[in-house]
Amino acid sequence: MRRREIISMILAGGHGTRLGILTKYIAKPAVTFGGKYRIIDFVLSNCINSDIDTVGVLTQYEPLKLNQHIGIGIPWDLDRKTGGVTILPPYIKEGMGAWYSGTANAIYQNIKFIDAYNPEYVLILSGDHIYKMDYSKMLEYHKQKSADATIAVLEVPLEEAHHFGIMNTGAEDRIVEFEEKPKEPKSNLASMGIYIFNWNKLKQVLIEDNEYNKDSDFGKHIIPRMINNEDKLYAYRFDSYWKDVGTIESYWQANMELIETLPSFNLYEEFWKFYTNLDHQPPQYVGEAADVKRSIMSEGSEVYGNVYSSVLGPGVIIEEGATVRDSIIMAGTIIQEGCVLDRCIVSENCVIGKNVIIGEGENIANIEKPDIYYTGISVIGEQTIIPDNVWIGKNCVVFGTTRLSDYNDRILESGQSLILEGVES
Amino acid sequence: MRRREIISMILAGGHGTRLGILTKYIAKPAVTFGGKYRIIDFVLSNCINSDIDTVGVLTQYEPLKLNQHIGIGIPWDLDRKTGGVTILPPYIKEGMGAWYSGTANAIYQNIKFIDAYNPEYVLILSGDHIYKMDYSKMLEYHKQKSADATIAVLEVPLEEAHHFGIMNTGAEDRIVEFEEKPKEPKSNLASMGIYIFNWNKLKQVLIEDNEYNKDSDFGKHIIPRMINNEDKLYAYRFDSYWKDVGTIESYWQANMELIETLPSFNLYEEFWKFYTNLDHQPPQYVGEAADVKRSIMSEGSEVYGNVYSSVLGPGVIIEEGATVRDSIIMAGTIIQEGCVLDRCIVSENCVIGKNVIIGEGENIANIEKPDIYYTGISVIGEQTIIPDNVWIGKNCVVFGTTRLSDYNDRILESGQSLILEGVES
Amino acid sequence: MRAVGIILAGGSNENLTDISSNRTISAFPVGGSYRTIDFTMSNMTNSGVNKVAVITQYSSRALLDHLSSAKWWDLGRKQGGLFVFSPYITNDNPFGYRGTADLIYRNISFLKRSNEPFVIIASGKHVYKIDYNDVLKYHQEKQADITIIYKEANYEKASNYGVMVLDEDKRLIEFEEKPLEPQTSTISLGVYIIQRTLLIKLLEDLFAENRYDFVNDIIIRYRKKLKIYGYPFEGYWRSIRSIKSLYDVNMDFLKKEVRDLFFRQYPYIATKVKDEPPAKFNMNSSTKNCIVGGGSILNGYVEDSVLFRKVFTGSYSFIKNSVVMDGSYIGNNCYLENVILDKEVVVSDGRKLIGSKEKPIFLEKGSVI
Amino acid sequence: MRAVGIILAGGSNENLTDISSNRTISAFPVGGSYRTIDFTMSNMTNSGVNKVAVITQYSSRALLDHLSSAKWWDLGRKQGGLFVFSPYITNDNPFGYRGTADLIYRNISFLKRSNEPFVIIASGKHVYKIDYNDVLKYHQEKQADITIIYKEANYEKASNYGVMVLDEDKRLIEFEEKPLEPQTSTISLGVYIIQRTLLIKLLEDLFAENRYDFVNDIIIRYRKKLKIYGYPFEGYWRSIRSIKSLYDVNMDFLKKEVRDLFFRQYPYIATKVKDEPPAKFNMNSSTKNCIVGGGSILNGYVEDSVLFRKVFTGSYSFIKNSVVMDGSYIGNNCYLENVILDKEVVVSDGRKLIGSKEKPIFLEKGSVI
Repeated sequence: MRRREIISMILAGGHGTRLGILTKYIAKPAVTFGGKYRIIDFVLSNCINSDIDTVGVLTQYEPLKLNQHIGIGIPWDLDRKTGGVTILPPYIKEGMGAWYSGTANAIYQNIKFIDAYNPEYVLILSGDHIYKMDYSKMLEYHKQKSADATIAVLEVPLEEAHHFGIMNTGAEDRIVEFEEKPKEPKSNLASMGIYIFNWNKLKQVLIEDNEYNKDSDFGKHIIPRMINNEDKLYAYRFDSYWKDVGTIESYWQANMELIETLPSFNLYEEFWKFYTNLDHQPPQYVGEAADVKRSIMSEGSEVYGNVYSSVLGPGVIIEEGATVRDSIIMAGTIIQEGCVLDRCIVSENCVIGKNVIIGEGENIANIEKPDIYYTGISVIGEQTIIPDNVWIGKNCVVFGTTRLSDYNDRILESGQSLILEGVES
Repeated sequence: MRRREIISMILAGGHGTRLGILTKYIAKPAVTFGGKYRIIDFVLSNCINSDIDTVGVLTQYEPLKLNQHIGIGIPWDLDRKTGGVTILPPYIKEGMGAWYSGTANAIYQNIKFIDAYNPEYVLILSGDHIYKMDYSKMLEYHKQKSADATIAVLEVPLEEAHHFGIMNTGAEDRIVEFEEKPKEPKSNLASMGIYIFNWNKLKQVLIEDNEYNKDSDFGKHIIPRMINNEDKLYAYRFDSYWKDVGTIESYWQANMELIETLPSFNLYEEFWKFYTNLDHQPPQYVGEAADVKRSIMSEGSEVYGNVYSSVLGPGVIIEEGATVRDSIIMAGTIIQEGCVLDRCIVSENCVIGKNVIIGEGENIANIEKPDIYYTGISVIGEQTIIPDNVWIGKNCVVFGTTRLSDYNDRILESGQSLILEGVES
Repeated sequence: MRAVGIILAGGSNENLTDISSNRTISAFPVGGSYRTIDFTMSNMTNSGVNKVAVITQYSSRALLDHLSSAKWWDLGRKQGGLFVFSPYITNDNPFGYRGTADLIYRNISFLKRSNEPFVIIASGKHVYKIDYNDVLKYHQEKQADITIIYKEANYEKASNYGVMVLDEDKRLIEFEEKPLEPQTSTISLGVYIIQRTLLIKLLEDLFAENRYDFVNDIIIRYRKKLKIYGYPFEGYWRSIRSIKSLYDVNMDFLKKEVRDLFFRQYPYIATKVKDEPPAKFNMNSSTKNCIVGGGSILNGYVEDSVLFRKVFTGSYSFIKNSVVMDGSYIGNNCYLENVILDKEVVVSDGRKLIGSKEKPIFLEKGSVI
Repeated sequence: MRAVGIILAGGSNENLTDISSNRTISAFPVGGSYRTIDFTMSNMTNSGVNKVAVITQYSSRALLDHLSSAKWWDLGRKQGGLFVFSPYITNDNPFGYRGTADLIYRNISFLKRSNEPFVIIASGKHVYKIDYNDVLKYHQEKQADITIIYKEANYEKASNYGVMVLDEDKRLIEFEEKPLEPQTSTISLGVYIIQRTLLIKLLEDLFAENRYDFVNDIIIRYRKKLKIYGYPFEGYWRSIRSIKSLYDVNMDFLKKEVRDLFFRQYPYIATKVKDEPPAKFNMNSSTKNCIVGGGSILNGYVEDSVLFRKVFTGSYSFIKNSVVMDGSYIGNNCYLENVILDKEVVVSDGRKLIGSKEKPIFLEKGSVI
């Protein structure tokens, strides 16, 4: 097998519970973003754009959609005879099975996979983040510093630093201390969860740490252990767009940023393309009576109504007389005649019946999950059907093949949830 | 996604414990066979030769080698944009993880995967068997019979029928009863573990059975349930070569059959090729002083010594003055000068030191595992190193980087085991 | 599918009659996202044909680029699923183009090495959707030697095509290529099904007699000797032969029934993936009855037009009844009506271009005005 | 790797001098499992070059078949990693072969569309192993315009090659193609590294002056104007030009050091996978100092020979000092010495063929005797 200088391991196993119904049946990295993409497309594209052609994707939670999406890696030019992209779920070893119990534990369980490529460096990434980064420059920095590990960091406002893992650095940005969500942060350098390690060093630390921590985690265990060992860890400063779309609000916000005339995250740059798996790609159509402004439309979507400040996924249909505003409509969803949607997220393959109104009313936080749905956004889960003439308020969640009888007098008040179980496929 | 008429699901999760050290770190379907192949190559090749281009491989036990071997499916022309080969390990659904607990349970857990192709028929195969079969003919038979399920059967000698799952059939080979290893068999039609089901029917039965049997198995639960439901099940008679290489002796025997002048299982037929993943494929070389008779040699193997009635894997080297007889030497192993090997299985990437003798002495069954090693065959596990001038008897097992000090006076008596743990890679 | 496919993607007589472009018709953009050849390629693969030879006479670089990876049609096989044959020169074969049959004859080893019993021969310049399995079934039911797909056309248009006279059983009686006075309005679509071994034999016989044309030397010459049948096709079908027909076919995609046929009804048309981001409609843009390809950024007004991928329109520009191909840039305050911009055309600020529906203005690839 | 590769896989002067075969040398079998071009292809991909153009003049079907899938060299990319350019005819370019530089010039768009700063130009008829990264590093250290890989040869042989005179710094002073009286024994291996933009400029200048030959019109003509350096290569290197050299190169693989270099030392030579089962040695066979390819079945005696894949030898047949290519069949009681059987030759029972080492008997592909 051909040796690789560097291979990349993407942690894509997270459940993403703060995304509520959006991650009910799919892993967070597989959630769509920006119309036609899925969240993991951004790191996968960063890898191939940085000339890294060997990528492991560590999954364990609802990986079906992720597997289908990645396939054999054709969209990212990662379909290779050796290397390319490999999905790495947990497995049974010598009669004993083990789920991944922590970020570092997931890498620990795949030591053999990495060893097969005998790489000098390993790049650890998270499958949850939206950004553009040339990892080859970070690798250059890592080599220049003769580092054992290099961690990408973002300067955050000091008053927000307590939300992050903070790197305290000494001379030449050498990391001297790591604090997870410190109450009194000493620095504003937040870890982006992007690490380059010398593989031999990391392997040794992983084996060592596994003796003590069965749920070994990079932030909690590996980095502190290495600092303690006086290994050479450096911070690599990054100062461009980077988003962890971890909540409903931040997910919605990041999508909305794409429709600005000059977006802070630009998808349209020829020299740093993002790739995705989209088989069928007819063009977009805008009808005779349509009005589309400040919006982006993906392949095969058709608008016959009004769309303002919204993001439409592939194959979406907005029928005549419908109005969609400040919303995200995902792949394959149909919004029928006369609907009015305001600040909504409608997942894939839904059908919203005629004259349905969603997102009007008082801003009452969701009663069951007030920590998830409270910023006024109503969320419709995938493959949901909503009957004609229904009125749905703010911070609502709807999921399943709903019928008129599921609604109280055709109304779902703000903050209410309507989740029908057992309608998986 | 393009709809498929039939897709195939290969059960490749078995541990294969009766193959002893051969399956210590690799799943049984990944064990090499016939020199250059791995056991799963035979069903994978049967699939593509039968024009089935969508295959799921269900794994859970030590799948690393299997994953590496299958890769993106290039050798079998199964690298497709849609369809092709997909590895299907267990995964976490809605916060709950579940290993595959039975053959049917494994399919049950992958209903969504199958549904995505919306197939009319599903072919269930085992990844453990060696045979040539045109599944398209079996499908034709299944359609002709308008069956709900068709099960391939082999006529076995009645006196051996009690080792098998036996199908009792009525008119036109309709299955009326299934008995697992019956003490008093009523028929000699043994199930080969090859099933075609109408997918809609199977899906319904799987969901039903899951209510009662969390370890749902085709033979134990699904087939009896369907017979009970008066579904139409038919036996499809197969009368060609078929082997379950489940034990050390049957594995050795099946390999030896390949070297006959007219083997009962013929690898050399142009119209039914077997495919495998072999990257590096230089030709074989036979040296000046060598003697090779009644043997097969795989790509890149070199013989400078004597090889009689043996099977050599890719890259094997038999040095000058060494004699190998009635043995299987797997990929990458080196047999140094002056060795004498008789009825041995030497796994991949071993180094057998100079003048080592293996397989002489009394036929004493292995003391620790007499049910596995008792037919005189000694087995050397993968990546094992044996020092110079050692003498090893019959029914021995050796594994690990052994040193002279591990042997008692340079000798490992017949029936002894020498297994050094913790030398994984 | 028990057939291999041959797509004739451009002979010397197959350039657009009214422009001097080196690009073969098969490579021309159609319907906002596709190239002409995608329709026949997808018809083949959607019918389960998994070995296709594309034979080109003038091997335009655009076509070769488009076919440079077989992945998009899922024809990437170990031993090749998509074969692109350009003419080549050997000592035995120093000739240029001599006819459609000659093109196939030169690649006869492709046919000889196949096992499939049938061959589907089609053109790369047609826009339609068909399941060739239906035609093959018909071919076998009729026990035909050759089956030709035909369509009833307007009588006036028939003289541009091969015109067929069929008997009651749909067996071919007469065939005339571009007749001055057509006997019928039954036109051949230039798509044939034929037994592989019969085709090999016919080609070898032809070559021995120095004959090279498929229509004249096989269909017409053998019309009585062989059992040639017609298979009626009734759906949407267009052949691209001129700037006008290129314009008209593109405009057809503004009709819902055409879009639904190709974009929404399974099976779909596959094409080379371009990885463009979503189309972007900025604040002051206005778009009515338009196709807009991925990666486009719109600031102006567009009506009744087909915009391909990565088109940019500036503020206060007005585009109507036009076809704008990939990567074209239209500045501010422009006015375009009944215009075709080929790929990567730049229209500077303030330009005005007005053609007619009958004679749209055509700007060649890369023009800057 | 910051370079694209161009492999010249056969011009009109590149057929084996002593047989009338249509196959280009690049497609000839070497070493039991490979085709000649595999060595240069693998050198490219093993050096990290991931965009390679193979340019053929006479596009032999064997070569096209061999390259029909880019998978074996892991060059299958979305937008193409392996490009095979055969000559094609356009209105602008009705010519046949005019020279090596012309071959490249005709495909100049490949160079123009690339971003890599360097180009490696190599021949498809050489057998050797090299890491082009070392050459590229040297090229940059010397700040060379062009670097030519060279080797010290036997003085007698030098007159068959391009002979170079280098100064102390290894800069090229003189270059003579196949000189009658070579000034040195420093021979060019016909492998060049050059800046991509410089190559484009040189080719365009040449074409404007109706010049078409890489060696005469670039290397020799510009030897003073450009900084051209030599890079010394010291390993095993052979060029296949005749039946005799084809025979000799194959026989070289019976030497342990040659086998070890290509078969055992990383990185390996890749080739199209053939999926043959293991070689089978039956009861009464005897094999001494032989290469035997997969799928072969041996019943007879073989000594000091190279047998490719799927060779069958009958009982009591004796083969010595011979090269037997893929799929050949040798019956019972035959005697072959100093013979080359091309692919799929059938030798009937009892035949006797004896050539000499200097002039081995050559039987063309598919012969039956």
